[in-house]
Amino acid sequence: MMLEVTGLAKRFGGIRALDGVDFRIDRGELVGIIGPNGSGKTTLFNVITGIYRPDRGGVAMEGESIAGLPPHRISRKGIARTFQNIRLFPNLTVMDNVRIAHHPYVRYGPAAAIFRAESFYREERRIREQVEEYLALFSLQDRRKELAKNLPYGDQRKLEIARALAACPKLLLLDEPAAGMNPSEVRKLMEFVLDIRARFSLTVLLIEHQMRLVMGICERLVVLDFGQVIARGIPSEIRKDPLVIEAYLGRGTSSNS
Amino acid sequence: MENFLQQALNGLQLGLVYALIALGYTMVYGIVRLINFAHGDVFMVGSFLAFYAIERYRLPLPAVFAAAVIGCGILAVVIERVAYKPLRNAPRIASLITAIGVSLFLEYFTALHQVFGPNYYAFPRPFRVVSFHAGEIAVTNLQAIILAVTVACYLVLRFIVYRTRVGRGMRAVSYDVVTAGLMGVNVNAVISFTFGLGAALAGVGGVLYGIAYPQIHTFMGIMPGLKAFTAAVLGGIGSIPGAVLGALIMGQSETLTAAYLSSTYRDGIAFLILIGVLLWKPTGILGKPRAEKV
Amino acid sequence: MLLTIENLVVYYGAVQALRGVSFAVDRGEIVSLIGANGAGKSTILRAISGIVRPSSGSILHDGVRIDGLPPHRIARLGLAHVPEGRGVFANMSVLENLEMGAYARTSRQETRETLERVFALFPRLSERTGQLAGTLSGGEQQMLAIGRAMMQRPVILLLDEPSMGLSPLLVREIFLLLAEINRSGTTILLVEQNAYMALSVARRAYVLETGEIRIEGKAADLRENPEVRAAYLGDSAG
Amino acid sequence: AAEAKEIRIGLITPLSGDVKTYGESVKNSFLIAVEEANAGGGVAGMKIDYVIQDDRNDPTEAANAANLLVNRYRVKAIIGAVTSKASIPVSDIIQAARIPTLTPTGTNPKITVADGKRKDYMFRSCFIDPFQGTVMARFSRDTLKKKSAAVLYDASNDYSKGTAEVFRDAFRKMGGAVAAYEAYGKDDVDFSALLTKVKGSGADVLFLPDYYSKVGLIARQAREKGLKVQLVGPDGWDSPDLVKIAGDAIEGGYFSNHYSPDDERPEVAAWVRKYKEKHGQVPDALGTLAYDGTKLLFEAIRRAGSDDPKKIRDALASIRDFHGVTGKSSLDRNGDSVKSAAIVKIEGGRQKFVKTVNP
Amino acid sequence: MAILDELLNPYWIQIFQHACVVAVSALGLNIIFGFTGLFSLGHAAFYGVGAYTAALLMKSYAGAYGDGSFLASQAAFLGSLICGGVAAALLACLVGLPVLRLTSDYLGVATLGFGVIMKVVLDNADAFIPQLGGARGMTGIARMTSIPWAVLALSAAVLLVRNLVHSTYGRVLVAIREDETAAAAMGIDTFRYKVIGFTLGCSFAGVAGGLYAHLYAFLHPSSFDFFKSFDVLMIVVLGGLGSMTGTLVASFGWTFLLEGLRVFLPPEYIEFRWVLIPVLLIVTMLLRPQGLLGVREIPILQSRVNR
Ligand SMILES: Nc1ncnc2c1ncn2[C@@H]1O[C@H](COP(=O)(O)OP(=O)(O)OP(=O)(O)O)[C@@H](O)[C@H]1O
Ligand SMILES: Nc1ncnc2c1ncn2[C@@H]1O[C@H](COP(=O)(O)OP(=O)(O)OP(=O)(O)O)[C@@H](O)[C@H]1O
Ligand SMILES: [Mg+2]
Ligand SMILES: [Mg+2]
Repeated sequence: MMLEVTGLAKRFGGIRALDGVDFRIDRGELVGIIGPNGSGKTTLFNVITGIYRPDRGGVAMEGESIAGLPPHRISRKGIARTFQNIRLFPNLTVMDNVRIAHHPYVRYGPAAAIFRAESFYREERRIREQVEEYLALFSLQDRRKELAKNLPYGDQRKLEIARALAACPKLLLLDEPAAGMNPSEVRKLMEFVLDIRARFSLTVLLIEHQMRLVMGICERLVVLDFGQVIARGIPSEIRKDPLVIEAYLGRGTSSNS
Repeated sequence: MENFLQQALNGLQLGLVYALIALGYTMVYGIVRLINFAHGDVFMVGSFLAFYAIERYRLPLPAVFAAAVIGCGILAVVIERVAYKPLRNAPRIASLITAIGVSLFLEYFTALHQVFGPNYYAFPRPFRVVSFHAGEIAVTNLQAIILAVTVACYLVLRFIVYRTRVGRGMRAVSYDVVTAGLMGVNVNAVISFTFGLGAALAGVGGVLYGIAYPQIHTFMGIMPGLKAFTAAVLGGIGSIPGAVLGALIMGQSETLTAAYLSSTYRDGIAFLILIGVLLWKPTGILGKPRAEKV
Repeated sequence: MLLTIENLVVYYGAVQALRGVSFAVDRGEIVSLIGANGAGKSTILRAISGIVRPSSGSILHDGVRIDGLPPHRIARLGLAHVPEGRGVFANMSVLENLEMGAYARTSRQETRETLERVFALFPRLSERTGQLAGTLSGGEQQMLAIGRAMMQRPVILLLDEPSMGLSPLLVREIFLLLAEINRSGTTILLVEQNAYMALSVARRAYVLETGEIRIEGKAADLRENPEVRAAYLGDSAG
Repeated sequence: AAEAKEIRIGLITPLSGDVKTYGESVKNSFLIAVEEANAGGGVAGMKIDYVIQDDRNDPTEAANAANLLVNRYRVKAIIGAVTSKASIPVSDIIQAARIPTLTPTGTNPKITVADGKRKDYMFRSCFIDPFQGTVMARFSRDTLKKKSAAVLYDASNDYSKGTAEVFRDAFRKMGGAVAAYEAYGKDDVDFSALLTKVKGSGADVLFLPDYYSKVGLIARQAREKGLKVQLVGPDGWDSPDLVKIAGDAIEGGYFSNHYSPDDERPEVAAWVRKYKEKHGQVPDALGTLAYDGTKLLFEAIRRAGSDDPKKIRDALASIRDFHGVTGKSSLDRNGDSVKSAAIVKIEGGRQKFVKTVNP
Repeated sequence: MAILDELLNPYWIQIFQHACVVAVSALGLNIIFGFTGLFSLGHAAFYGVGAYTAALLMKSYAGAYGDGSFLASQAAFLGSLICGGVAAALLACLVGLPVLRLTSDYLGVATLGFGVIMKVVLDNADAFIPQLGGARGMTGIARMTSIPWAVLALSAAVLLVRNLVHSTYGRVLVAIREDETAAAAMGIDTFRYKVIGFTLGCSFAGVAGGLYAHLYAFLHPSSFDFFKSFDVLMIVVLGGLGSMTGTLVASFGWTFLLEGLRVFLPPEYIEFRWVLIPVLLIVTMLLRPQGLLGVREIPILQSRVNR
């Protein structure tokens, strides 16, 4: 068991953004979360990663409760994420954006940095090599010195994923990674997600509205509506679920979107 | 008890004058997110304009107010055009620095003999101050006038911001300048108007302040400016009732500290209250946190 | 031609985003602009609505040059722009946002009617009139932005990726809605990543690549164009 | 003819900032003294050349100004600075450089003696804080027969604070009671809280050791609060603007001064006339002190008969019974002036000489 | 020759030392504001705490060591400087723990408030420790600061900032400035590092204060009021936020400009000095809103591991 969410609830004023959500993900799975706009998907990520405290309910990572911990502690339990509206460090270089995520694993102290001890150089070299690897994965090596804010949108999305990977997660949360991409770019992204999952033996939880991607690569889906799980199962079943069609997919040909 | 009431009344007078300055701070900040450090100095100019209107031209009181209001309004609009507008797309700190620059400039420039001069001038009283006694407590006609004028300014301001089209434009600009333009809001005009309106209130404050504490000089705006700004933050910067509330608290805290502790601690206590309030409500008493969805 | 763009060149600092773009939109049309990330689609819309100033070229609305006018003047001519990222007023309520759309309008009667129409199209908005727009979900915000643009009763509606982040159901609804808005007389210039949808709703389309128009033609033709299919429709066969 | 010899002296005074107005009267008076000297053929055969520096009433700037005068302009003597907080750093620098310096107005004892050490190149031509406090305490107690005193002072201004402390202690020692002793801040303008306190304390005399601008405000507010106590104060009150700010609220108040403009002595009349001619107003206390101080320095140069700083210093130290506009003064062991004070009453909006008090 | 004469004048040497001191303090604020993005308007208060602490220690205990030998007194001076830095750091930590929960302008106002409170404390300090002098100022401070000390302190400060910034710790501070939420999601304890950044920057101010005290040998509370905080802020922004080179250039430029105007402005215009300064400030800001140097660095201050 990688992640288990039980009875999770979160309100904002009168709005029940999450209203008793339960689900579990096993190691190595690739699970999609879908649901109408405003159904609580992003809120779910925010609660899992500690940005919001849940009002009720539990979140357990590998059997250990993490609900209510601050974000950095949760991150160190092996959960990394991307954001629906990209949140890079805009005035830092591509390289530094990725290096920062590696900070918790750096093995030299401030004194070593100030006095430039041997361990500093050794570690910096190691980090650098590692970061180069991540960048190569996303074909971002040539942009390593550019400021993140100057990258085209698609590259920013990739950089955000690279940064998340550099935090050495076991569980990766992707919030609408394909937003703003055209269909051919979405295709590439799909292959890419499958690739990194295998390469880093990740468990992936992703939110997405583009059915092509969701139906194409997710092994299981959880469907939210009004903060509640209205369906879960394999994509081919979900596609036919009348509740899901009613609330989310609509009655059209679904291949187009 | 009477003593306390008398002190509270003293505090009210001070607080009301702060409120007029604080309103200007809060509006400008609310709209362009700029701590307009020159606001206190615009207030000073208001006092001086009133001083000349009375001393040199012997204008009647309404004309004195008009002179200060119009003069300050124009000055603020000019300042905005010259020192802030070109930096609207620059990092926010850049305009904060020019604001400090403008503030220093106004202080030192007006202290030149060719301008207002460096002296401490006696502000002539346009009317006699008489006090009425209710038991042990003395209330002056000046206090009554300050109360009336401040309340009137507050109501007018609320009306403009919440009930008029330009008010709606102001609020839209405050949230998103670019989109406001797309809605047909003339952004430059609205920002100028805001600066002008804020400065007009400072002008009114300048006149009342001169009458209440009849000694003026070109550095007089610094402390009231700082206190009023603090008051605006205390009440929740960007909030109109908040500015008034903050100013009233500020007036009371200063007066009561002076009365029951020591006047040397009045600034200290005022800022302790500020920090305390911010720790309790990080955006001030009536301030709304900016919604940010992650 | 209702809107004519000629030789438009736009720089962001040293970056040239548009390298001489020309195209036109006729009254009553829906025209789509498609293209990869960073091609300059949003920049075209921004130039039209006056948010960025072109360094050369001209933009004509009804035969009158509007490049160089400030955004509010252009808005008052009847061009409504739904920007990328929606641009809702985060700290204003839903209702206030909608009212802002009618900022430049004077007839109260008309405003009330439009409001009702918006609420009919987006029932979710009518349920949330008091909520601060910044706390709406992404899709809700998109509805609000379109609704707000409708409140402007525009002659030309400029839309920047209206389907971004919306559920499949809503995407379809929005495209149906655009068709309807168009039928009632509003000309639409649509920037879209969802090329399927964009090409199915539009009459004509332009394909933009690194600041230049590469391909143009009837939407139906572009849909069959192998180059377009490969690059923008993700057609693995092409 | 041989090139006329020159002696260069410096002036440090605040010409910008919130006490610019004091700095300017000092500068004006200094220039009058220099002009007079040069018109009379210079001092000891030397023309006076001068360099004026602004200190903005800021200790760091004052120190820089002193450094500049000493090291770059190589002045032989300095007048300044005006306020105590600017004069103390100046005193340290000129002491190290051995350039005789005279502050015309800095009242803090530490300017000439700090931590038990006399800075033997530093002099002053005004009272020190303790003197006036004692004078006014004795006057209130013995002449006005007051029993209970209240004191309001500016805690961030050492002149005000020092005088207040001395007054309080002296008044007590003379058997009076101090019913209220309250501080305010430099930028305060609203004294109603303090005055309400004073009113409740039952004091019959209120000592206000501060400059006229503050005193005027306080007096006015006291009147509006219906406070009926005798107001007394030190030389900071001396300015034609006091009556303008305070109106009739200050009527009947007494203060100690170095001189009174309507003093009958001819020096006084001549000085007031001269200043009025040049600057269109009656000189204030600081200006007059600066005039006297500058003349005192010139007297020392004359006695030294040379531009040698050491000789000028020695001459300064030996001056006794110097006759200036502000009266007769001598410099004591510590380089401080020992001089008599005048007590002045404000009557009909004018200053009226009451009597002279000797130290 | 004449130029050399001019430059070696003790006056300019004093100004040079002052500029070094200002630069150390400004580098501290650059850590706080430029790198970590914490808007602090109370820097001068920490400068003051360092100044008074160092001066008091030196004055109280230097007798025991100082009269001995040159070396002993220099060692005592070093010790008092360090204590000044530590005192400022301790106070910064104490203040930072509650106050750093605030964000952006609210943090600025709270630190401004702290500055005002500190000024009140210094004004009344003689009530607790008479040697501090309160509003009358503190005298009798030895002139210990010299060119070697000033240059040494500045070099140490530059080296420290440079090495720190180009390490994982520096990157963390910058990440917090750029996006605190994202940084937290990357496993960074943002609050802890904010306190650390703030404390470190304030300790620079403390050391600089100690140097100032022993350069000018007189301390007055008005030298540490909120205007002085603005001065440092102006320097840091003028130089370019997050640029060490910029901070150095602006510190020296500002100090020498202020003093240079004394010499080069014609005497009849002395009172225009402070009219001209704000005008220059505004014009510079309008022409270079990102600061004189933006984020550029001279080569030795750039990261070597980055290349
Ligand atoms: N900080 C907040 N304050 C108030 N309401 C909020 C806040 N965050 C989210 N909400 C509300 O909670 C509900 C769920 O929002 P959430 O962002 O989780 O939706 P979502 O499923 O991610 O939608 P989308 O697919 O459009 O991104 C929405 O109605 C939203 O308005
Ligand atoms: N504010 C800006 N400053 C600098 N460069 C910019 C700015 N905005 C856009 N650009 C650059 O201009 C080019 C065109 O950008 P534009 O936003 O118009 O592209 P787009 O076609 O809308 O892309 P997308 O599909 O990602 O929205 C891109 O290379 C982009 O990096
Ligand atoms: Mg979402
Ligand atoms: Mg775009």
